Amino acid sequence: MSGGLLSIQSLSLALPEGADRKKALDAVSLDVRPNEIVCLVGESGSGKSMIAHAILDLLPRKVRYLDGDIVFNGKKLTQAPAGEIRRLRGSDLAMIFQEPLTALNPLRRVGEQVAEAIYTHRSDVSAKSISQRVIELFSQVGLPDPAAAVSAFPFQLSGGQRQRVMIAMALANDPALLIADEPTTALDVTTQRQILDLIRSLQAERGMGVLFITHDIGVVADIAHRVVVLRHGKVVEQGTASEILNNPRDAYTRQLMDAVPGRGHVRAGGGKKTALLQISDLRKTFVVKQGLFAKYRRVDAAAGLELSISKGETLAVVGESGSGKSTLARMILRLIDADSGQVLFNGEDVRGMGRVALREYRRRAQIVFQDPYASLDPRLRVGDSIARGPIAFGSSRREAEATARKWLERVGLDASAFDRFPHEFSGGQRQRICIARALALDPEFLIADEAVSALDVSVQAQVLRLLSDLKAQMGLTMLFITHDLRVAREIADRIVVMRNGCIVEDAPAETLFSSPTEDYTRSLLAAVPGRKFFADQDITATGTGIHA
Amino acid sequence: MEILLRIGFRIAGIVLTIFLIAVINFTLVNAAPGDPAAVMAGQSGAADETFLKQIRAEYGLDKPWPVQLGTYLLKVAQFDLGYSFRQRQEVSDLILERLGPTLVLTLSAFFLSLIGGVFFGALAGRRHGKWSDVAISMVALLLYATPVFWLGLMLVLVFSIQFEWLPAFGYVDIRASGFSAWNYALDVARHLILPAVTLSAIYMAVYTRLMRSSLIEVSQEDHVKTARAKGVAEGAILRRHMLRNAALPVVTMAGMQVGALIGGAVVVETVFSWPGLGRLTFDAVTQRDYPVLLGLFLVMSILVIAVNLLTDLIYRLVDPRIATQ
Amino acid sequence: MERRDFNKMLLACGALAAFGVSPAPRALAQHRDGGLTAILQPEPPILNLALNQQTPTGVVGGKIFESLLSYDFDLQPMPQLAESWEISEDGKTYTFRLVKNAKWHDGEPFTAADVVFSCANLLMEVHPRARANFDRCESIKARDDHTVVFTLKEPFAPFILAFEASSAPILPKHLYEGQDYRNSPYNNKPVGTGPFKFSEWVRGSHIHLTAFPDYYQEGKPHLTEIYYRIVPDAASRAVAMETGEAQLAQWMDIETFDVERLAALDHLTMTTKGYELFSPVLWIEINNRREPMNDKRFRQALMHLTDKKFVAERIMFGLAKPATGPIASTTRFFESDVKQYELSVEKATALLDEIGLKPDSDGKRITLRFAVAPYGEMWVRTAEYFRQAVAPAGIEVILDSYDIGGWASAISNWDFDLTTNMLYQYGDPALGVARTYISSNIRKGVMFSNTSGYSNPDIDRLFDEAAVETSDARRQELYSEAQRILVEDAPLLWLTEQRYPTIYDARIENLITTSTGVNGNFAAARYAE
Amino acid sequence: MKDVVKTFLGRPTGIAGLLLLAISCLMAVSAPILYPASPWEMSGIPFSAPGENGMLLGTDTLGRDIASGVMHGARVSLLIGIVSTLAALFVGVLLGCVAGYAGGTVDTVIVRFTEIFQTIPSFVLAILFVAILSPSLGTIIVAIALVSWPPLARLARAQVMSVTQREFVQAARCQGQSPLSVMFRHVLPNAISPIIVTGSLTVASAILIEAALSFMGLGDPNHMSWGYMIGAGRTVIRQAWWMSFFPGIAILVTVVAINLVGEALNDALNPRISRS
Repeated sequence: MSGGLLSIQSLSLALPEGADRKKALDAVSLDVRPNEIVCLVGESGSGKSMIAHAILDLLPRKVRYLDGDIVFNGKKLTQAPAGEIRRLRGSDLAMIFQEPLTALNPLRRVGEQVAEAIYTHRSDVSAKSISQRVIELFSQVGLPDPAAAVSAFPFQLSGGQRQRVMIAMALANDPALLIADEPTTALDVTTQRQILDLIRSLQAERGMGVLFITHDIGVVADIAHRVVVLRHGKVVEQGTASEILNNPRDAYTRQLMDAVPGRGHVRAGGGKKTALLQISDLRKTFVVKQGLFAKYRRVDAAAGLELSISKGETLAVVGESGSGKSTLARMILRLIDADSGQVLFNGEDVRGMGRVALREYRRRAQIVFQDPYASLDPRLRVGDSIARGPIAFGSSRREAEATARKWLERVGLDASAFDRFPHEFSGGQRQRICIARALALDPEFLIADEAVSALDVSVQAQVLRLLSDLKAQMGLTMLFITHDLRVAREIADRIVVMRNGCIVEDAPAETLFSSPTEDYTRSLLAAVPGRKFFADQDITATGTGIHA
Repeated sequence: MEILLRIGFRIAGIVLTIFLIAVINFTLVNAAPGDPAAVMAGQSGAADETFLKQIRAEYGLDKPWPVQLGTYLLKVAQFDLGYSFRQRQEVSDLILERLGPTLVLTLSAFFLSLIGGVFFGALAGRRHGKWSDVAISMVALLLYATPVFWLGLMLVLVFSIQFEWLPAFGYVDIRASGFSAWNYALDVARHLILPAVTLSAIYMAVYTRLMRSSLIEVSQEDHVKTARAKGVAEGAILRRHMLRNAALPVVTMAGMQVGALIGGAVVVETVFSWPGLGRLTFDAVTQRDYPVLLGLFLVMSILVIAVNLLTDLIYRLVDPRIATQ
Repeated sequence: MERRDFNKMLLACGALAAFGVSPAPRALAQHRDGGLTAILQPEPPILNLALNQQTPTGVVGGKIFESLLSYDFDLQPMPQLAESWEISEDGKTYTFRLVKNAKWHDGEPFTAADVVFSCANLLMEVHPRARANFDRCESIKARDDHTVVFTLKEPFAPFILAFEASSAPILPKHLYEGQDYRNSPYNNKPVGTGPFKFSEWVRGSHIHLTAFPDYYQEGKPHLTEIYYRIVPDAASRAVAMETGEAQLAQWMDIETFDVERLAALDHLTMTTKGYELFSPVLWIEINNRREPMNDKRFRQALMHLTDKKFVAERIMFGLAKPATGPIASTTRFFESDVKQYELSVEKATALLDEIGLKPDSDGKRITLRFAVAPYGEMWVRTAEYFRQAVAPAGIEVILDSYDIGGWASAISNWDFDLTTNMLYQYGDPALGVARTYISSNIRKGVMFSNTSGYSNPDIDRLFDEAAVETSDARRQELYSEAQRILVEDAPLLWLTEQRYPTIYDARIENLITTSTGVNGNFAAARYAE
Repeated sequence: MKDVVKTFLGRPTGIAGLLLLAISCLMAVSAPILYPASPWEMSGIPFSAPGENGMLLGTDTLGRDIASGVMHGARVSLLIGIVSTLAALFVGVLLGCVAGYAGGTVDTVIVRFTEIFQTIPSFVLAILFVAILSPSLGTIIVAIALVSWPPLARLARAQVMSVTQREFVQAARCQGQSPLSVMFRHVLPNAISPIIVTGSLTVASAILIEAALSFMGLGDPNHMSWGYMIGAGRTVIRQAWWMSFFPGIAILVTVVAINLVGEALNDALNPRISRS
C-alpha cells in the first residue's frame, strides 16, 4: 500500500437475485493518493457508482457486501461502526453527485444546507462563523454575489450554480478525499467546462485526493492524473492518464477510446445544392404558466429562423438546452404549429398543407426521438409498431409485416424481434427499432432528434454508424439535432449552432471547426471535453478514427 | 402589480364559484316538482296563501326566469338567504348560530387528521416493510373503507355506552350553564373528542397512506443521499430533509379534501347531535326545509373556499418555490 | 375567566366561534327548591300565544297567558279567568263572570274590556282557529267590568271548548289596542295574567319565568320560578332528566324508546294524561276518489290487513293505543260499540276477490303508491309496516318520499293514493273530527280538510245536527250513529290514538291537572313536603 | 394481458380483495334464493339479539330480519355503486378527453368548470339534489354521478395530455396514422389504466355516498340498503347494537375489497411494475 489516502482492496458486492449479473463489483482494487485525481471510467452498468457509494456506506439496501476492504487513512471502513463512517462523511470524505437539480433539498436555503455540513461535524463553531465560512466557500467556488446566494433556494439557481453549491458543501470541512460521481454529466457543455476547471483548481490548491467518476473519456483526458477503467464490475485496466490514454493495453479501453465521437475527418460538403427543405422567418413563442395564478413567462423557441437543407445533405443543429433545437424539429414535422414563417419541403408549403398532403409529407419526412424508452408504445409488439406505418399507407398486413421484419434485420436485430415488446430490449436496440420504424416508410428526409444522446458511448458509435450507413444506402437527407459538437462533427456535412431560438452560426462542418466566426461557437468548441488531447492525438496517431 | 393581478384572479375565481353554486341552487329549486314558491315555503306552502304570495313577490316568481335568477343572485350577494318557514327564522341567522360548533369540529378534525396522518404515515414510511408499517397500513385501509357514521356509532357503543368514558352526544353538558369558562371549555373538549376522531379518521387514513408513500419516495431522493453524504444523522435527516418535503403532497391533498370534510361533518354531527351546520342540514333534510338546505349549501361552499385559501397560505409557508414565485 | 372571555378567545383564535358557542348561556342562578327546570324543544319563535300556536309556544305561553276556562281530563270546563258561566237554554248566549282581582303582569287591572278586545278584535285578525270560533258570534259584549256575553248566530255546543289558553288567549287591551299586533314590542316580553311572568329569554339557551306575586288565586303559584332550557339534542334531554338537572319533559322531548327506561327511574314519574284536549289520531288516509279505493270493500280489506296493535306497540313503543274509529277514546262522544275488523288475510282476499281484483301470475292484484310524509322516523316506519302488511293480499305498495311542501300540496290537491295523516281533535267531534269526513269540507288546495274525498249524506247530516244540538245525550246518539257508519265505510284506516309521555320529578304534585296538561298554567304545581 | 393477470394474482392483497368482493357479489346474487321473503318482512320478534329466536343476526325494532336486510342490501349498494360510477366515468372521461385533446379555450373552460365543481362540498350537493328531486334509485344514481365525475375528468384529461405528448404518439402521427387511430390505438390504451383503477375506487366511494345518503334518510324507500339499516338503528343503538353493526361490517368489507382490488389492479396495470 503506497501511502494511499484511499485503498480499495478486492472489493466484491453482490447484486440482488434476478439482476443481469451476480456481482455488482468483482474483486475491485484501486488506490487514491493525496493530491491526485483518479478517474473511474466506465459505461452504464459498469458499477462505477457502486464504488463511490460503497466508500461512503451509502449502498442501496439490496446490494450486499461480499468481500474485500476499503481502507481510508489507514482505517478499515468496511468494518467500522456506522457512527464512525458517518463522522467521516462530509468531513474527511466528501461527495458530489450527478444531478444538482435533485441533490439539494428544494425546500431549504442553500446556505443552510452548506452550513449543516459544518455544524454536523463541528459543534464548537459559532453560528456567526459558520455563516462567514459559508460565504467564504461560496466565493471560493465562484458563486456570484456569495452573500446573497446563501439565502437562495435551489430552484432559484441555475444547474451550474447548484453544482457549485454542492462543491462548496463538499469542501466545507476540508475533506482529504472528494468523490465526484459524474458531476458534470447533467450540465451543458460550457458549464461542464467551468465545473471541471473549478474542481481541478480546487484540488490543486488543497492537495485533495479526488475520485472522479465519469463515462466520458474526453473528461478523463482533461482532468485525470490516473485512470481506472471499469467494465461489468471488474477493473479492466488502470494506470496513469498518459499510459491509459495514449497506450491502452486492453481491447475494451481501446474500444472506448475509439468510440469517442468527433475525431475523424470532418466531412466535406457535397457538390450539388438542390434545397429539399427551406425555412424562412420561422417563429414560435411559448407562453409558460406555472400554477393557476402564476404569471406568464414567455420563451422564444424560434425567433425568425432561416435555414435551408439540401438534398442528400446531413445538417446538424447544435445547441445547449433551451436553444430551441428540438422545437425546430417538431415544427418542421408540424408536431408543433409555428406561430409564423414558412417551411417549404420540395417547394411545398408545409404549414399550409391539408390533411391528405400532410400525411403524405410525413411519410416522406420521418423522425427518430431522443428517449428510446418513451418513443415506443409499450403495449405494442415492436413489429406492430413498425408495421403500423406501411399499413396506414395502404400496405396489406402481410406486406407490412414483411417490411417490418426486413427492417428489423437491416438495423441489426433479428427478425424474431418482431413479436417482442419494447421493454425486452436495451436502449440501443430500441433506438434501432425506432430507426427501422422511421425508415420502413421509405422517407427522403430523416430528423434525428438527439437520437444518440441517451446512449452509452460505444452504443452511440454503433447507432451513428448505422445511421450514416443507411443514409448512404438510401440517399437520405438528414437533420441531426444534438447538444454534442463531437457527435455533430462525426456525422454532419454542415452545422448550425443555435442559442435562445436564434441561429448563431451556420457553416460547413469543416469551416465551423477550423475557423468559427462567432464567440459563442468558439466557447462551445473550447468547452468540448478532451478536445486538446484528441486534437494532439489525431496529429500523432495514425488515423484510427471510426470512419473509413 | 403582479400580486394584485393574482389576487384579482383569485377573487374572480371565488366569485365565479359562488355564482355557479347559486345557479345550481336556483336550478334545483326550479327543477323540483311543484310550485317553487310552495317548495320554498315548505309546509306553509299549501296551508297559507299569504306566505306564497309573499314569496312569489319577493323572488319575482311571476316574472321570466332570467329575472328570477337575477333576483336570487342579488339576494345571495346581500347574504339574504331567505326565510325558513319551518323554523320561523331567517336562514342566515340559523346558519350563523350553528357556524361556530361546525368550525370547532371541522377545524379540529382537519388538524387532527393532518397531524395524525403525517405522524403515522411518517412512522410507517420510516419502518417501511416492518410489522409496524404493515399494521399501520392495514388500519389505514380499514379506516379508509369505514362509513363515517358507522364508525361514529361504534365509537359511541364502545366509549360511551360500554365504558362510559366519554359523552356520546351533544356539544356541552346541560349542566354547563353553571360552569366556569375553563370548565366549560373542558366540557366542550370532552364532547369534541369522539366526533372529531370520527370525522378525522377517514382523512387520517388517507393522509397516512399518502404520507407513507410520499416519505418512501422522498427517502429515495438524491438530496437525502446528499445529507447522508454530509454525515448528518438519520434522525436529523428525517427532521430536516424528509418530513417537510414529504408533507407537501399531504397538505395539497388536505386542501382538496376540505369539501369532503365538511360533507363528512354533516353525518358526524348527525350521529353525535353536534349542534352545527351538519346537524342543521340533517334537520333540514328530514323536514325538507329547502331554504335552509340551499343556504347551507352556499355557506358550506364558501367555507370550503375560505379553508382552501387557508391551505394555500399553509402551502406557501411550507414550499418556498410557491412563496417566492 | 368568564365564559364570555372564552368565547372572545375563540374569536381571537380566528374561529369566528362566537356565533356558535351559541349565545353563551349566562350562569344561571341555582334556583331555590321551589323552582322548576323544564326541557323545551324546539325553541319557540315567539311567546305570544295569539300569534303562534306551536307546541313550545303553548307550553311556555300557557304559564304567562290565560283564557277564560280550563278543562279537566273529561273535558269539562273549569274556571280560570272566568269564575262562573252560564249558557242560555237555546244554546246561543254564553255569559262569563270574570275574576275580580286579576291583574296584568304590569300591574294594570284585568277587565272585561280585555276579553272583548282579544276575542272580537285581536284574535279575529291573527288567530285562525279562534277566528273560526268567534265568527259564529253575532256579538261579543261586556255587560260590566267583570261580565262578558257571547251571542252566537246559531247554537254550537262545542263553543264552550273554545276558551282554552292557546285557543283564545286573553291579551292586555291597554298594550295592544291600536298597535300592529304582529310587530308589537310586547310580543317578545309578553304581559299576561298567568301565574308566572316573563323574566328573560336567552335565545338558544333558556327562557326564565318567575312567579307573579299578584296572581289572583290566593297562595298560588307555589313554584317560585320556571326555567325552560332549550335542549336540541334528544340524548342530552334524556341525560338531563336522568341526572335530575331538569325536572320536566313533555310532548316528544324524550324519544319513544327512551321513555320506558326513564319512567322506571326512582326519582322520575311518567303520565300520559294531560293531552286529552288534543287527542291526536293517526290514520292512513285513502283517496276515496280513485279505483279501487272508492269501493268500501277494498277499504275494509285494508282494515282486515292492518294490525293496529303492532303499530302501537312496535312503532310507537307502546305510546299509543289502537284506534277503533274516527273519534279518540279521550275525546267526547267516543263510541266503542262499532264494527270490529278481525286481522285476517283470508277475509281481505275474499273481499278483494268479490270486487273482482284478481291476482296476476305473481300474485299481485294491484299497485298503489304511498306518499310518505317527512315528519320523522315514526311516519316512515308506519309506511314501511303498511307496505308489508298488505303485501300478503297481493297489494303492492310503493313508497314515495316527499318533502313537506310537496306532500302537503299532493294531499290537499288530492293527488295521492295513500298517505299517513294525524289531526288534533280539540275535545269535541265538531271541532276536530267532522272536518275530516263531511262533504262540505271537501276543499281542494286546503290542508287538513276532507282530503280523502269521502262523501256520505248521512254522515253530513249527523255531524251537522250534532254540532248545533245542545243536549249531550242527543249528541252522543248522533255521534255514535256517525261512528258506526264511518267504521263500516272505513273512509280512512285509523291506526292509533297517540299518547305523549310527560316525565317529571316524582316529588312534584298537582302538575298535570287539566286536559291540556303541560300547556296548563301550573298554578297548583308544588313540591311535596 | 397475461402479465396483468399474473401480476394481479401475484399480490396477496389482490386475491384477498377479489375473495371479499366475491362474497359481496355472492350475497347480492344469492339474496333472493337464501332469503326469498322481502327484507322488509316483519317476520321475527322485534329486538331479537343475534342468535336469539332463530335470527342469525337479530331483528330490528319492527322484527325485520337483519341478515335478510344485509343480503338484500348488497344488491342496492353494488348496483348503485356500479351504475353511478359508469355514469360518472362516461361524463368524466368524455369531458376529460375533449379537454385534453382539444386544448385551448375548450380546455380552459372545462378545467375551470371542473375545478369549481371540485370545490363544492360534494356530499352536501348530493343531499340537496336527492332531497329536492325526491329520493329514488334514479335520483340517487344521478346525484352520485354528479359529484363523482370531476376527479375522473381531471385524471382523464391529465392522462390524455401526457400520453399525447409522449414520443410514441408523435411517432404514430408521423407514421401517418389517422387521428382516430392514434386516439384509439395509442392514446386510450396507454391512458386508460389509471382511469380504470380510479374508476374501480370510485365504485367504493359511490357505495359510501349511497350509504351516507340512506343514513340521512335519503335512500330509496322501496329498496333495503345498508345505509338505511344503520340509520334506522342509530336511535336505538343502546338497545340494539346489532342493527347498525352488521350492515356497517357489510359496507366495510365491500369497500375494503374494492380498494384492495383497485390497488392490485393499479400495480398490475402499471407497466413499470408488471413488466419488469
